[in-house]
Amino acid sequence: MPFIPHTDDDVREMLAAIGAPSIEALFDEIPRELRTKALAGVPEGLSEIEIGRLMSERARQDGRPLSFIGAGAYEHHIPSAVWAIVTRGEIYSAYTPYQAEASQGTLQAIYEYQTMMASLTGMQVSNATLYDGGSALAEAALMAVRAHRKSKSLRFLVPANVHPHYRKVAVATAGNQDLRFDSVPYERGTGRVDIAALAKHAGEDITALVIQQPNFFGMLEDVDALTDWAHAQGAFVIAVVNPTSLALLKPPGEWGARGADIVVGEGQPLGVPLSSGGPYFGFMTTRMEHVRQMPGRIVGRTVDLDGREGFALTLQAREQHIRRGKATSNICTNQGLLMTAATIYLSIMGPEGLERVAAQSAARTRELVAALTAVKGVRRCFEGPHFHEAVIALDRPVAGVLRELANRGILGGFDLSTHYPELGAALLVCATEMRTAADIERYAGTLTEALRAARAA
Amino acid sequence: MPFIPHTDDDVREMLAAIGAPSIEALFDEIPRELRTKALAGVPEGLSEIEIGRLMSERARQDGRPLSFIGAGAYEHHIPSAVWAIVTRGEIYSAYTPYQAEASQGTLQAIYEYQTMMASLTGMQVSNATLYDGGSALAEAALMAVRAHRKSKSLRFLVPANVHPHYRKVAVATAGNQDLRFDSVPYERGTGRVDIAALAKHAGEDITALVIQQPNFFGMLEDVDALTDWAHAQGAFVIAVVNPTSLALLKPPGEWGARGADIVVGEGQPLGVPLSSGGPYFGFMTTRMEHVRQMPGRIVGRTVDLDGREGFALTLQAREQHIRRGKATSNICTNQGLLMTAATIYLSIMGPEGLERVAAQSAARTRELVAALTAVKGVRRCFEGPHFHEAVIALDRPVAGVLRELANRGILGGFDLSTHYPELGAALLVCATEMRTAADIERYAGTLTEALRAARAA
Amino acid sequence: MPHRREKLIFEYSRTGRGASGQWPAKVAPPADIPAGLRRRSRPLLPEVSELEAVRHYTRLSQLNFSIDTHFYPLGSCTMKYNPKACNQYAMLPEFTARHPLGPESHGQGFLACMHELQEMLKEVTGMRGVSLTPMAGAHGEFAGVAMIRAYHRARGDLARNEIIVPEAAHGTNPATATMCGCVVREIPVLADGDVDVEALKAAVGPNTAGIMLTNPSTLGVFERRIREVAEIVHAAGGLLYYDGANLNAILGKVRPGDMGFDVIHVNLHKTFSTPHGGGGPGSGAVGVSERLLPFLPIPIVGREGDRYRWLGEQDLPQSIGRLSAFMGNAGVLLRAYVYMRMLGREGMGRVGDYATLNANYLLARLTQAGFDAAYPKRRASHEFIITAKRQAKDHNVTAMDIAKRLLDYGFHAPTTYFPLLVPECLLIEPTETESKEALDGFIDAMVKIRQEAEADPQLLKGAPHTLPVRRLDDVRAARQLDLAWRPEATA
Amino acid sequence: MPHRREKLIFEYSRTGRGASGQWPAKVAPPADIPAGLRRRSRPLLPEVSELEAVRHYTRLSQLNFSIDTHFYPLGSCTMKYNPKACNQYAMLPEFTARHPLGPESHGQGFLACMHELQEMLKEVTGMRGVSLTPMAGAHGEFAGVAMIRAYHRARGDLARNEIIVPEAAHGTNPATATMCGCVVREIPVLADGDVDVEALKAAVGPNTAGIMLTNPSTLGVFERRIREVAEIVHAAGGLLYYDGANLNAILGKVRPGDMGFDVIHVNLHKTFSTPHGGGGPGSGAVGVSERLLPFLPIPIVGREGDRYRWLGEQDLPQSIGRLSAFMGNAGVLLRAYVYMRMLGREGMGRVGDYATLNANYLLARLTQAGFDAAYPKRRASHEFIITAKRQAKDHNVTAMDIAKRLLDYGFHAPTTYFPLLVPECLLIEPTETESKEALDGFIDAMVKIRQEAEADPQLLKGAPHTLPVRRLDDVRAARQLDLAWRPEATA
Ligand SMILES: Cc1ncc(COP(=O)(O)O)c(C=O)c1O
Ligand SMILES: Cc1ncc(COP(=O)(O)O)c(C=O)c1O
Repeated sequence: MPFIPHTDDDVREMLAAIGAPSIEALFDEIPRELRTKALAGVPEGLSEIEIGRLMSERARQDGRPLSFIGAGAYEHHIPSAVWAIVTRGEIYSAYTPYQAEASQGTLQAIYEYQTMMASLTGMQVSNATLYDGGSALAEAALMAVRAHRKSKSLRFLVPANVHPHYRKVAVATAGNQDLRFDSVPYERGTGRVDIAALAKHAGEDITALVIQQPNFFGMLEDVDALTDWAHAQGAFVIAVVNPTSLALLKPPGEWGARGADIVVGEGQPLGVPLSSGGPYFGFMTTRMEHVRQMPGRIVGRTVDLDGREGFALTLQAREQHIRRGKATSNICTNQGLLMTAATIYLSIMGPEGLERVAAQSAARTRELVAALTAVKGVRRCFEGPHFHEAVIALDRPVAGVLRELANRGILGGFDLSTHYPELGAALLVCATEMRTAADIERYAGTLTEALRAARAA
Repeated sequence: MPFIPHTDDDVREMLAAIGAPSIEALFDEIPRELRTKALAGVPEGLSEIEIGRLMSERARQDGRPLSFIGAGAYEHHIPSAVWAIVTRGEIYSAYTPYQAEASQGTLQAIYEYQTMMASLTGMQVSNATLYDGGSALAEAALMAVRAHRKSKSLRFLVPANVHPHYRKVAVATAGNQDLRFDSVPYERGTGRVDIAALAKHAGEDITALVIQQPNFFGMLEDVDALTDWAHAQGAFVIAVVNPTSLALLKPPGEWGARGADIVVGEGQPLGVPLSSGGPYFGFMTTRMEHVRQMPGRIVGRTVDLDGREGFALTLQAREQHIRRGKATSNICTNQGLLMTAATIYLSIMGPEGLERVAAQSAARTRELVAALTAVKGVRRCFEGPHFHEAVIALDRPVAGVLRELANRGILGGFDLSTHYPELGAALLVCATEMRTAADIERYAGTLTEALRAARAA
Repeated sequence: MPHRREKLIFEYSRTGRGASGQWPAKVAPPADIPAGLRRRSRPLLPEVSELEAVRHYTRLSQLNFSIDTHFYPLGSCTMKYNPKACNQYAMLPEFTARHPLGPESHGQGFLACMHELQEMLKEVTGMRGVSLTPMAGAHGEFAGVAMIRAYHRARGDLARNEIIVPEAAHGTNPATATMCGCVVREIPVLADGDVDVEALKAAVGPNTAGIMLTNPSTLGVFERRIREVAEIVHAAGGLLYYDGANLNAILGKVRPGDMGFDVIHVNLHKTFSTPHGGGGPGSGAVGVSERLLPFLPIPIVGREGDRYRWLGEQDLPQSIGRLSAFMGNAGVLLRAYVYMRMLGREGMGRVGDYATLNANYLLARLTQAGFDAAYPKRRASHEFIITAKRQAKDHNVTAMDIAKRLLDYGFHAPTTYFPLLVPECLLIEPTETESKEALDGFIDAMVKIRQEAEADPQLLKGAPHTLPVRRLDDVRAARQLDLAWRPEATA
Repeated sequence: MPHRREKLIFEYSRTGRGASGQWPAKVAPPADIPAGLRRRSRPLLPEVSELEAVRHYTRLSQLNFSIDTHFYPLGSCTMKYNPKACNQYAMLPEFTARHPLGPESHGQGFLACMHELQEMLKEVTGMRGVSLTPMAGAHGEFAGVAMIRAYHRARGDLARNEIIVPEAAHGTNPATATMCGCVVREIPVLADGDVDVEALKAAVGPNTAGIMLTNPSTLGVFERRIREVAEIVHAAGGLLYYDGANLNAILGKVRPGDMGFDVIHVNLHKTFSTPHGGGGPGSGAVGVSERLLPFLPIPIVGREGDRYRWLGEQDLPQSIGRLSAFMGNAGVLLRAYVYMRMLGREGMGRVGDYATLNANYLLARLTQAGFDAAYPKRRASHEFIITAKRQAKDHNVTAMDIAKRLLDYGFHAPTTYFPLLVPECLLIEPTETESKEALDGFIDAMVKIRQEAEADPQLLKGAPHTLPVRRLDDVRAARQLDLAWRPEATA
């Protein structure tokens, strides 16, 4: 029996010890009429040989196209060492470090992670992950309500250039507690928050302003001005940031005069493969004064009976297993494995490596934009500083062009027409350090052909 | 600097401690005129990003054709657990267990391996691997000369149906000590050793008879008769066996009245990937009386200062680091990692699993032979019992047909015409448990087309 | 394990050191980024060689207990063997490289796996529709309660905002209800472990949105009056939520859908053996009955002929929406898919069978050895509770002391102090992948510990003695918060 | 690490148990195999679940010291960091699946790597041709001496069957010479570590086939009179063999070909960092000067235009032949290829630089701390020898006692009692991938051990104290041979 070690003798002896005539008898408290019949809809079991064959075939179907999609998930280099270590059984097959003494490896890694994330974002404390970037934003909003005692409105200002999926997750999640997320428009020329439109909210009770940096279009906001404006209104600032970008960009803790209040983001760029969207991890950092309102696990350094340094989960009174209905969140299982991957990634890359990744990605994207906008019928959408993404406009509907490119093994970017119909035929493109000059040339060449063919047709 | 941790400060402090002005100065004992100039022939260093891109491209070039080649290296299922464990740093990056107390993991695994291999081959003792199957045969011949004190001839009888590469390795290796390997023909009808031809050597001083079971053609020898004949002549028997086959076939320890004297073979089928030919491992087992003549490392169970059980290298007085010019072999580094893989493989497969692998491989090969010989212009070469390989004859030169098949993604087998021109257009084919009915059908279908096209051309 | 401290990664760091083979070529940061938006000082990331990082994290890993190294009977967590194949095949390069927003044309292989996974989950749970997007059990609970609310609202039944939970419920249940904007009503559990049906009857009413139940419950017993419970809640206009954390107990034996549940989540990291990863990732796929189908969270994978495609807002306009930026923990879902395909139809029932056999054997042997079962008259499900109340009274030895001492014997401790209503409780879940010898080893250790509790209670109070650290000071951890390393903080 | 015995895998075994998910479907063994050829009783293989196997071997692994977990200054073995990338890329599915006898049409990627590896090895060694087929250093030595013999024979120079080796030579050198049918002549080494050139002059003659030399030698010093040595041997009609085990010391600094060697092997598992794997696999690629080109072992990879192909007997009719069934340790070669490409031109010299810096630093600090260098007047190469002769005399503490005590401090021991000519020797090779702090930690431990040797020699005699076992009884192991488990043998 796959995965089950019992021999017939074992079963006999065990049933004898129990005093039951059969395994079947152990289910005698389940009402007979409820018992399941054959699970006809489940296929027969496969051996590892067979599943291996099937999965290799499925993988082959998906292929390995050349991708220029970003939009919240980024193809960065992952050192081989990262996954060689996190798939070690001691990491991969352990659970939440409830027994601290038997989990010092996991606990120390989390403490190291907290240190790195706090520093990267310029804040004081980090939790030990949330599910992903989108759910982290939702949790940040709920936390802001708890932490910001003076604001009673449950009202959040969320610029339209915050990742559209994140906005939806925030609504789907925090909307249940009547939090409201009001949209703030972006400037058509720069893709940045429209400060004039924002200014109209002056004087209102706003729980927090959300600022994504770089924003969904890859453009850089004037974070100092936005932060100071929000604080002047008595609103919190929730920063949504790309961790890679923080090697180059001012950390949220230094935005404006007082810095952001809560920082969240998607941790995927830090050593986590794209993998169709997950598992990734959401990170969250804040100032020490808000730590008791923070959701998720937190690890602290302490000492043992002999005075030796050690690590343990702490501030558990915030959590559901203690505080139940009054907990800061319902989160229990988080994204530990990915947190460990990110910690190893950051250790291997170090400050210099992360800086180079960020700078290279930015440089490649500039090359990409130059190459694409040199193609007839393509122009750039927004002016201004950006990080490693950019929006380009085509002279015909994006969907067909993307299909054409995909047929030639190129994933040309993210079609913005669903979320931003006002932009017309707009495409969000991205290049990281993984894209070479040849890749970019191939894209530009193929796009030229595709557009020419479309024009001819 | 990739892989080098030194900071400028480190270097300064270290040179100061040494009392040297520069790293360069540390090489001052090397005659100046010998110093290397730039290594123009070595390309510039690549980052892991770049080497990853290059290797993926190279791998893509080689593709993943559907293979029916065996001929000494076999594509068997390898449980994912095997390589997940052997690539753990503690196994992968340790060395020979010279410090037994700090290497109990490796040592115990070797002891377990020795136990499994001794039992599988029906012998009493095993060493801890030799390089591969071919070199193991060469070592067995050298060992036979030492162990068989009565024979002075240095003469070995080696049937022509022993793996041709093994025979070449034996000559290239042991020929230097004037060992002679005389060929014994095989029967044209069965592919087995020609007993009548062998009988002509009766009464000669023969150090050992080599018997491969199954032989290179996949056919099963009458090992009892051959062994008894050799022993009757006062010759040793060196068995060359496929370890998978031993789940079904009589172990060499039980051949004839007294059993084989030395058993060797290629361990690759036991959990080691094909990987273009290596790293594999050679195994060797023998009877206890010959253990002191055995080459290679051996682990024994013993006790520590507190009487606790533990494992250590033993009988090291046979080895080059003690006995130097008088050692049983020059072997030092062996194939430890693959030995560990095989030990885990055998633990996971167990007796039932190995038996099924052997039986399935045999069954698939029979289906393959049936399907191929149903193709016009194809017939079987030899009659009689076989294991998981068979020789088929085509009605036209093999090379061209194989090329045609390869163009369609099928590796049709091993062309015997170089080593056995007397067989004409003969092809050695193999199927293991990894080949499905659909694979076999695809091969037969493609072969039909290829032969038809060739006939038409 | 040696009592040797593994330094923090930061203590290995030296300015100018680094795994430079991992770095792309240096280029200047783009000139178009204004100075005011740039970072001024480097973040506190370690500067170490690749070897230092590898050695550090390899050594750290060795400080953990895990399924791959230890018996890990942590109740409610189903710490069963995670087959290596699941990881191997989920990490095929094509799968790890696939962008979540990649086109369906380059995702048919992945989408086929997801669709089949949805279908298999429907079948084993008896539900009509499944969404794979929730990223853990609690996230699935959230989706479920949100769907219950959406359902009532869609019917104009706006007053229904109470969620009933039995006092034995996992903390995530009430926390979820609150997070969903509901009010929590706890109802008691009877001495035999079943829900107090009379109290339930009293609790339901026009405000009842629904009830959240685990069955078998976190007390390790099957809720026998489940049909009655379902009728009461349904009759009152509420819906039933099934917390699938304990599905392992009844896999292939009885289906939540057949028990009358309207919505469920399944912890794929429990029943379907995806790795727990030192705290995650998990996956909390949700299943619903007919009437909740329109509300499922998106995206879902649909099938048209032999093509698969994403279903989104246009397809499910009443959906509670999006709970993750992309598609939940896709890589976890792939692992669960591989596992379910390997188990297959016949394997599902075996999971329930042997998980239950192991739990009942352990329970029988421990009670025979003098330990007190919390529910001595009941069958164990896949887990059961031992209470150390007597040991606490007689020898001042707590459940925690026993747990810590078990570590010395090479066993991970069971879950302690949960569920809260059983004093000094140890919730023990052996899982079906453990052998009788492993269980016997655990029993032997428990017997020795009981003897030690009598002979030398201080031994237990001081435990563990053989681990990298001895018992840690939790109070200090919470009082003197040290949550991030600072260069000054360590000598 | 706990003093807890990990059972033998056989002790976990139970009849009827098994990881059946790994098995193909059961079919009857083919009927055509006659009964007399069949196996009658099952082999002694364990019957365990997949979890039991995984847990057992994972636990066993944790009992090892390794580079990934410990500083491992094992002299002559170059235990440097094995980059994870090398394994990752050598194990791409296309590479692991490639059959050794697969056609060249489906091997151009692999063959390109092999050809470039040959070219790079030629360049860094200064040789004219390379064959990658030998599977370890000793195997490369064999190939080398066989080529030397073939060369003399091809010239009709049949009397040349003596191989000269310095007394400091590694055991494989004389063992190889014997294995090749040669007679070994040892020559002494002078007090300064250089070969005794006078003795060499006396030793050479018409029977001289060649000399085997390591440079730097196993004494950890560079053979300064290497040109003179080469001239003497060449003048006598012999050839020079370079044992490349110590190439790490001089990589990018000086090339064996330029020193006058005719044939060399390179331990790729040392200088080029392929894993040592608990005893292997290694790889002992051989390089030759012009005159030995025709004798290289086959196969070799040739290039024609932009196609690669195997070169075999037809191409090299004078080859010494085939030394492995296929192509040597191909997967190891791929790892070495990846490593060399990552190092690149500029990285080669860095290896020699920092390996030498680390060794000289360690030597300087240890001698400053009162340890005795075997060659105090000499520079260390990438390694050096400390002799504990004084400690042995004064405190009856041997090199072995020091080595075992180092284990307690968390350091793998240096090589002990090799080379044999230095009494109580410790051959210490830190490698370039270790940080100054790692070296300083080792120095601290050595200083403490020296103090312990004076204060409490018994502590050292009983060491190690903190490992899974204490000092093992080697004598018993050899006298009461227990080389395989038997069901009766363990209770
Ligand atoms: C009974 C029960 N319900 C819910 C959960 C929550 O699941 P998760 O941790 O995946 O969020 C758990 C997890 O431990 C549980 O045991
Ligand atoms: C100096 C020297 N020569 C030769 C060898 C033999 O190399 P291998 O072990 O790879 O056969 C070694 C290996 O330890 C060595 O140190």
